[in-house]
Amino acid sequence: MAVVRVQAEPFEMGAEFAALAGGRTDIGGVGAFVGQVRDAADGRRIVAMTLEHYPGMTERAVSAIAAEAEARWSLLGCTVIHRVGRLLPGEPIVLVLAAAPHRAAALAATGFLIDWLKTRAPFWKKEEYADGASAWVEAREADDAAAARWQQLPA
Amino acid sequence: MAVVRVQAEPFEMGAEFAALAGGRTDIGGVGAFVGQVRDAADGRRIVAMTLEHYPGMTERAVSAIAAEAEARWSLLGCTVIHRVGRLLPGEPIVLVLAAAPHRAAALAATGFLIDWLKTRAPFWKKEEYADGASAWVEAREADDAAAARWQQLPA
Amino acid sequence: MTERMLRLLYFAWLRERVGRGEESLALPAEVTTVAGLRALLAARGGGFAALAEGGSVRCAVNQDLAGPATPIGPGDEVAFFPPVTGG
Amino acid sequence: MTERMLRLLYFAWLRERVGRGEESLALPAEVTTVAGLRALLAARGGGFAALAEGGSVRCAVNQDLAGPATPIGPGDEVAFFPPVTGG
Repeated sequence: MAVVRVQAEPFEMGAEFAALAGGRTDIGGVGAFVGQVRDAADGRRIVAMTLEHYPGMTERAVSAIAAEAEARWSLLGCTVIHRVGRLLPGEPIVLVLAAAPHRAAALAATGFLIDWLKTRAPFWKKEEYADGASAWVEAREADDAAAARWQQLPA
Repeated sequence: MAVVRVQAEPFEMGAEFAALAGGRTDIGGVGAFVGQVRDAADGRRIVAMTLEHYPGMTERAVSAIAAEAEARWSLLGCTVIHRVGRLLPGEPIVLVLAAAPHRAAALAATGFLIDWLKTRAPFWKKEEYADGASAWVEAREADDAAAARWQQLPA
Repeated sequence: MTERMLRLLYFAWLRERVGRGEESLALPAEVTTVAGLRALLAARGGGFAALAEGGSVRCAVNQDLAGPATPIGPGDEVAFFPPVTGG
Repeated sequence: MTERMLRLLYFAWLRERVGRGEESLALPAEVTTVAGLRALLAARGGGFAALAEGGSVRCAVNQDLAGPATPIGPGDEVAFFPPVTGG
């Protein structure tokens, strides 16, 4: 069963890694991804990022994505933690961990999880700029293309 | 500059992640991979794994691989830690971290680093089995194929 | 006649444009699908025009993504929102 | 005549088969490449036969991977080892 959490609080990479894989003798490889708030986008200085979500649906959607990854790659476990609320540059937004007997599955599942999270889970980002303005981040075609890669069966 | 270490001691995923990416406002994504000792291979029970290496050349080879990754994907930093000596099932063997402005580069560089480490860095694994026998792990064609993917220019 | 009540939710810039995060709606008998509900709401004009079929706004019925033909009925929770941008 | 000394290193199963991790070798004048050195060592027979050109054993000269034509000379560190299996 995947560990799925949607929370305002920061997460600890080391603790989550240990909870998933620490000392487990059946796991050969763990893939991971952490997304962080950057201080600039498209040349504008960002002072904060607010993540809105759809409580209830979010956990459902993320759990469904994690279950899909576990089934596709026969994972030995995975963890998805996504933060919500107002975050500052340098703060972590999202953590994905995927554990498998071998590295190919662990790394592929990690890419799948973050690509699908970005296109199928109900989160929305709003950026605040140094000049006091703010704007909702627009969905990127590159994210849709990345997610579409996984429509095919895994290699 | 990449952080490269070859050591007998365990590493701490959380501490290495924080040292690379903690609070950095230019990093948008960090990819990671950890390899662990499994307790079985090809149906044989493994009680320990010993990693031999070529002191001097190892650090050179790993640093060259890390520099290649940093150049190919314009990384904002990467960390490669590879353990040597006798390890027990469940212990971590190798850690790779790759930080970039965006996730695609971070994840691709992570895959590249572990694939090239497995085929270009002078480490050799010897497995000890439950029946007292031991054997050197043979190089796998699948690892060569995985490494060969990266001969092409990155997407 | 019993009122057929729906719970509507709006998120992100759509929430800001329609000036509310949620509302209760008495569903007219002839509205039975997401497409029908979109037309009903878009006809309000203003920020609601973004709900018209063919725009970028997505819909979920009872927390599952829904297409134009997805049926809706009394007690359903129907959410409208822009394309997602998390991760 | 000055002796032309090489430092030789062996790793993993090759180290076990040749029964040593390293040795010093006085290089004959006619041996100037990795291919020549492989032939010289393989001719010792026993575990050294694995060093013959065309086998799986790899070579590094002064800690860089080397092919058959790579030149070798006095003072070089030449290592032989099986395909790597780390990671």
